[in-house]
Amino acid sequence: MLEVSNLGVRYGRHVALEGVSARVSKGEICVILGANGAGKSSFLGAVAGLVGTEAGTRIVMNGKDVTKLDAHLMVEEGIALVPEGRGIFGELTVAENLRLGSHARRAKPDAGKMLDFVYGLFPRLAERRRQLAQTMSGGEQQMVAIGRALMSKPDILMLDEPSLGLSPLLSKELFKSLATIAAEGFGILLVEQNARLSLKTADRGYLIETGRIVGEDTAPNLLKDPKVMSAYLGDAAAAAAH
Amino acid sequence: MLILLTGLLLGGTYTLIALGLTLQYGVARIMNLANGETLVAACFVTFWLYTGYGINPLLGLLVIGPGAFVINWLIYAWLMQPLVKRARNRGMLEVDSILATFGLLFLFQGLMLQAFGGSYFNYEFLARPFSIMGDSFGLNRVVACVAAAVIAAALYVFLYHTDRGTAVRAVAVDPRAARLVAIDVRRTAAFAFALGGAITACAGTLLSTFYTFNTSMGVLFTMKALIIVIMGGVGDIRGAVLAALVLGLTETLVASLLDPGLTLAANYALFILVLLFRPQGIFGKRPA
Amino acid sequence: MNIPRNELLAVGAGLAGAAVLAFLPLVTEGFWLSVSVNIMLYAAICTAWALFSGPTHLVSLASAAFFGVGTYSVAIFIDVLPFPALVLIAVAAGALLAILVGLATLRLSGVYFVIFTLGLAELMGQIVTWVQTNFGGTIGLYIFTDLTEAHLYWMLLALTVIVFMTGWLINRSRLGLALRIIGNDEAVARHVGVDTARARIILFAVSGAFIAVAGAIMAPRYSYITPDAAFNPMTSFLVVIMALLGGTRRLWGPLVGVVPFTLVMDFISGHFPNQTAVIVGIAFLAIVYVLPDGVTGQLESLFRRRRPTDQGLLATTVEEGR
Amino acid sequence: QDPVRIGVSASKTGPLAGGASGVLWPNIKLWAEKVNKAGGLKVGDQMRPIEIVEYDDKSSPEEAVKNIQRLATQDQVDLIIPPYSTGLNLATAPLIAKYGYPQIVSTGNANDLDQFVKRWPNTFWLLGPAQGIADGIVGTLKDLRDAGKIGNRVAVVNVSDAFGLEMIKTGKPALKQAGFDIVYESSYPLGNQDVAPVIASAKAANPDAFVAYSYPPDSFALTEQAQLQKFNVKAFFVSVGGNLDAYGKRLGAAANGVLIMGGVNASDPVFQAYRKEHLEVTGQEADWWASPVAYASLEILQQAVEHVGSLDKEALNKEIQSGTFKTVIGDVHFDNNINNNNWTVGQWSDGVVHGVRATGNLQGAQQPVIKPVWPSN
Amino acid sequence: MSVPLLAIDRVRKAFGGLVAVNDVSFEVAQGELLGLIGPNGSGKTTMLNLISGALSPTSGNILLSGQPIAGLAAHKIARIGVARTFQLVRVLPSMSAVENVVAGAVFGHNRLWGGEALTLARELLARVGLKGREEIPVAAMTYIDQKRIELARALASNPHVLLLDEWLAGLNPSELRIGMELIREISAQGRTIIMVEHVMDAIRSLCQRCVVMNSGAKIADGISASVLADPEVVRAYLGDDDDA
Ligand SMILES: Nc1ncnc2c1ncn2[C@@H]1O[C@H](COP(=O)(O)OP(=O)(O)OP(=O)(O)O)[C@@H](O)[C@H]1O
Ligand SMILES: Nc1ncnc2c1ncn2[C@@H]1O[C@H](COP(=O)(O)OP(=O)(O)OP(=O)(O)O)[C@@H](O)[C@H]1O
Ligand SMILES: CC(C)C[C@H](N)C(=O)O
Ligand SMILES: [Mg+2]
Ligand SMILES: [Mg+2]
Repeated sequence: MLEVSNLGVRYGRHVALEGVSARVSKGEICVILGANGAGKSSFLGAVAGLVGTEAGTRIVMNGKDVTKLDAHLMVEEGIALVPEGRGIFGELTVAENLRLGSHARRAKPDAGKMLDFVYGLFPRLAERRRQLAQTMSGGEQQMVAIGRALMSKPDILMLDEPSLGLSPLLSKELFKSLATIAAEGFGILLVEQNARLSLKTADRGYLIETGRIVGEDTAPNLLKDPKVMSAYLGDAAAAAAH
Repeated sequence: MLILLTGLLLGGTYTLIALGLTLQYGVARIMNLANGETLVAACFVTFWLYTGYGINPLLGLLVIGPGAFVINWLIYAWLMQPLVKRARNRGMLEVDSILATFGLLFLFQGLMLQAFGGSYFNYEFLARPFSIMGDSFGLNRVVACVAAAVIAAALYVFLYHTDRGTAVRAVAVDPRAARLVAIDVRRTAAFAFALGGAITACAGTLLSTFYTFNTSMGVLFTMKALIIVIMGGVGDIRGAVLAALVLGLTETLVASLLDPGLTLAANYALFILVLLFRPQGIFGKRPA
Repeated sequence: MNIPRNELLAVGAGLAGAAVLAFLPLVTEGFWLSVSVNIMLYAAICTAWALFSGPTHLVSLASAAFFGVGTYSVAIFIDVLPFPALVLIAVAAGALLAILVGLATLRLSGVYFVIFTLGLAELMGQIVTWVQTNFGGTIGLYIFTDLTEAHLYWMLLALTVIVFMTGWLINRSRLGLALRIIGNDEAVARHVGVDTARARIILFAVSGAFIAVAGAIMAPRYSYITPDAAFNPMTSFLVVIMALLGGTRRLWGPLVGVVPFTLVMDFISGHFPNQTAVIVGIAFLAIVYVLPDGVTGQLESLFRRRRPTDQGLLATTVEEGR
Repeated sequence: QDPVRIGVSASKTGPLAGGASGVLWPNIKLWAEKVNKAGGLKVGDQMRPIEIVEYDDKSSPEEAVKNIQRLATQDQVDLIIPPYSTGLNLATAPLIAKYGYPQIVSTGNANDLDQFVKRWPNTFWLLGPAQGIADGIVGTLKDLRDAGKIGNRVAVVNVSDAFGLEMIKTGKPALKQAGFDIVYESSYPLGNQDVAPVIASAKAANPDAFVAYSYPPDSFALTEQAQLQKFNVKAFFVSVGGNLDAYGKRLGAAANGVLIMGGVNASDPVFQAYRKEHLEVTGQEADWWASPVAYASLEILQQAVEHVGSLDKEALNKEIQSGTFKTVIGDVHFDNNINNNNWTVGQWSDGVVHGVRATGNLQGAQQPVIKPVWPSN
Repeated sequence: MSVPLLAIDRVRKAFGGLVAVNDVSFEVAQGELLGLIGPNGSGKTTMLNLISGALSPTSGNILLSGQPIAGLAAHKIARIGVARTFQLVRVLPSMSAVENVVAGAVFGHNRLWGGEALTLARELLARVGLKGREEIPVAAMTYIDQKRIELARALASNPHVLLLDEWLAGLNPSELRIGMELIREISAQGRTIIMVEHVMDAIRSLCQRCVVMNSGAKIADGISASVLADPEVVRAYLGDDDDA
């Protein structure tokens, strides 16, 4: 559904991504793993149209070339992003944030249904409809951000570290719901530090290192891969528990 | 009662002066120092239409409003957009827009000076007594006040109860995030700026029915508008209206009961009180 | 004291420059001296303004109020006290006004301060008027002195030098660091232990006092002081515009805004007296678009040399500038 | 032919621009055109064209001072026409004096002019001291009262800027001294056009006469409010603004009987011709007080040059001090640099202002009448 | 037990009708590393805001070494010796790394100046792993590096109590290991720390003791292992299955 080839991003003289190719299909959960500064967020930003890309980049969505489209048009094409740092509208209420999620034309017809779905996923948001988003707790804000992205009824949902700041319980539930969402036919592209949890949920994964893709495999394979184990799973619990 | 109504009428006038800037500064983030010049320009155009072609100022609104909308759209697209694009943060945009609209201020003033000279202008329109509860008021002021109420209400409904309006507010809050929910930020900001300009121009038309104006008077209106906009909480229609009404009422109260020479001091006292008790503006939201 | 060599050089160069400028009245008089007085006036005010507004990012529109307070300090007491004493009164009055305004508004943040200062000049004007109407004799006050343009010029030059020195010292002090932190993130500033309100008020008072002195020095040029001339709100706007044009990140930023601005404005009003406003408007827009970072930014990128960031800030032991 | 260069620095922008563009600039234009059409300014036995060098002082003293410097030292003009308004005239006086030019002030006045003139003997004050103008209305009211036409109760307001305050400063004591009862008194800020409360309070005090030391925007606003609130007094006086032709046009029949500051001898053919010419050349109507005075200041300058026969500033100053000049406002002679023959009150009547009171020996004053009630519309 | 370094005594904070912190009491001993955990929106950040002076409590007392600090201005509390990091990093974007840290050294509890402050800042930057990057403007640094800066800035003031709000969030496992090691070191040097965290690995391995909040109230307080096994904590916070 989403196909990216030869994507390049540079900030001034600094090359953040080079020759990156990846794809996500319908109903699939795909995770991108990489150390900090590897370029994961830049990748999502570039696909979402927020970050300018280099010549040669090609982004195809549902068979249509969308390489040079502006961010707001990308949403219409079915690509939604939950950015790093959430990017919610702090001075608007929770309900308004969600309503804005369905601002895209493609989302309007099913806005009501999606709203119920989101409130079902995060009951806390339903309780706090009228609260200003910026006064919500860190985790609650994350729910607003994810909920808002879902509201645009995307074909591909991209999430940049969605479990950041969520309680263990909620993280688990989030990943469960991601699986549900994918099962409904959405494609999901995920950047996540919690490699273990995400690989358990995902179908496939990419490894990214200093701006280039260095590996790609199915999630179960990656979970077994010793290199991945040491670099991204780290087995922190084992290492840290004396 | 007389004082109350007079104050309300004045508040209505102030509402008119401030609403446009609320949109331009609150939403499009352009602190438009040329706001008052837009207003005065509309006064002149109204004058010219009325005295030259006999076009009733109220009908004139139908020309001036849309005309100002288009002109302000172009101003935004040509002059402000490049600044928005190159601004790395809101502070930079604020500085740039202050500088650029300061240039605009001179430009507009200069053009008006060429066209109309520096003298005072006014004309007579609806300068009839209109009696409310036994006291008589200028019909022109009453009309302006009603128009202010209508415009403010319409604007409120638009901003808070339509999707398009919510999008406008979203852009005000976070232009970057707005792009992520399929909002065309450029168009929306241009729209807000243009709408603000149109409202300011309509304000000018209405004000010209009872104010004497000249080319140099824009700054006075800009200052008044800025005070109201900020007192009400930047970008907040309800706040701006309330601030305008409160200002109108206190000024009238003080002028009637104390001394017209103290209106400004009263304004300030009020301003400080508001700040002490609601540091975020009357309706402004507390920062996180 | 251990001051980096390049800063010492800059200070030396600045003082030498000022010394050279001091000879100007001997070379020219009349028009160019008048222009120079205006430039020097705005150089002093804009730099003083930027002392406060630069690091705090709070746009103060109170310059006219301070200026007027200084002017009136002179106008009221000119017949009873010698001029230097009047300057001291101006210092006190300016600082006092700044502290009062600061106490009322600087604890709060942002735009409210801007707007408060916006009307301050008008408020002061009205209060002066009101007091004079109700209690005083005349509204206009005559000021007769024997000070010539050259005297005004020298005093303003000295004032500018003092403002610069003060700015330099503040930058190297705790106060300067505190202000930079506040300018970056006020919440962080509070949480690392900066008394944000106090730091701002002190700085605002310093800045206000300087501007008041400028007003005091200019008073003799008016001959006849009225509130609307002394508290002319345009002064505030011009100050902001010139300073922003130059850029406020460097101490010398406002200066490089003032000089070209004044000269260009002057050229335009001299050559196109009837189209001044239109041409100034266009010229101004052009400048904004051609010089995106202000004149300073432009100069900096012209002469960009890699050097470690702002070491001067800390390499000193000026104690407790608070 | 080598032109005579004449410098002007006055307001084209800023708060004073409204006044200057109505009164000063058009007359400079009119005068220059007229002189040049007649072959130029007679300097000795030469007829030299005149060339106007003009600058905008932006209503600011700094700018005004700089402009004067520029005129004197860069442009080296032969003569200077001083700025508009009391404040700027006083601020530029020391400088104009330094270069020796005569400064014939047509749009400014102040109290304590004697002291000022002693210091700068090259300044000439066509409007006389503020006192004369401020007290004019008091005399008119006194006459009306003594004739039994109005009562003793007066409401007086003023705009609180230099002008209004200078006026009230002598006007109020004069009213008191004349035995009037000041039943309402207040001042309002410059630029304030929302004067409904002022009129309402004045009305509540039930006066016989209303006196406003006002400026154009508020003169209009006060009148409109008085009309709206049916504030009917037997004498209604406004100051600067009431003299504008636009005032009469705007109010139509309602203007009848309104008293204004200043005035003219409307039946004087010289004035009538001047008015006609003013409209033809500048496309704008002369007002009923200050325009002819401004024009007169230029005529005086012209005649002084002709009398002296050169552009020698010293000689010109002497000549203006002692000579007598024929102008559109009649023969002018300065007493101690101050002109003491001034119209101080005029009254509207069918679209025309007639002077009803003057200082000194001006001829042609008409009897003031009491104001009819505002026509209802 | 001797006088606790920090004592929270029936502290309450209400936002309008919403009680974000509901009469919570607990104590922290000198040198302790306390974990403060709980579901999203349970009031943890609010608790830290109350201690650091960003908010003042609706009621209740907070004592630092017996001295009441509740309701004091944030800068005063900072000087008395409380330093913090923010849940969403807040650096001073236009300043370099070292200047960011110097800010803490100059104005906090430490109040150093000049060379001393600079030396300390460089030392701390090295300690959080930013050696050699002292002069880089922090705006150009990644999220994690900015978190390091924040930690160094907090440490620079030499606080009695260090408050960390999800400082470990967003780190990948290898970074997490480094981060945890860093906190352990700091704690081992005797610094008293309260850390809010959702990363259970970190809580388990670093904190002896935990306080658990839910809907503003304290629901558990004690040895980490037993608190984390508490069925209510599991139900409200951890979720049933084993893996975290
Ligand atoms: N706006 C920017 N300007 C300059 N450099 C940038 C910018 N944004 C990112 N970079 C640089 O590009 C590289 C990739 O950044 P990116 O944010 O994509 O990494 P990431 O993989 O998402 O890291 P993290 O795990 O820290 O979120 C980094 O070296 C970063 O410093
Ligand atoms: N200024 C405020 N106005 C209204 N409600 C607020 C405000 N600040 C916080 N809250 C509410 O108080 C509750 C506690 O918030 P807090 O930020 O302390 O949670 P938290 O425990 O830190 O959660 P998280 O783990 O998600 O960061 C939340 O429900 C939040 O929405
Ligand atoms: C009498 C008026 C013409 C005076 C002038 N307007 C001034 O400012 O003083
Ligand atoms: Mg990232
Ligand atoms: Mg939190």
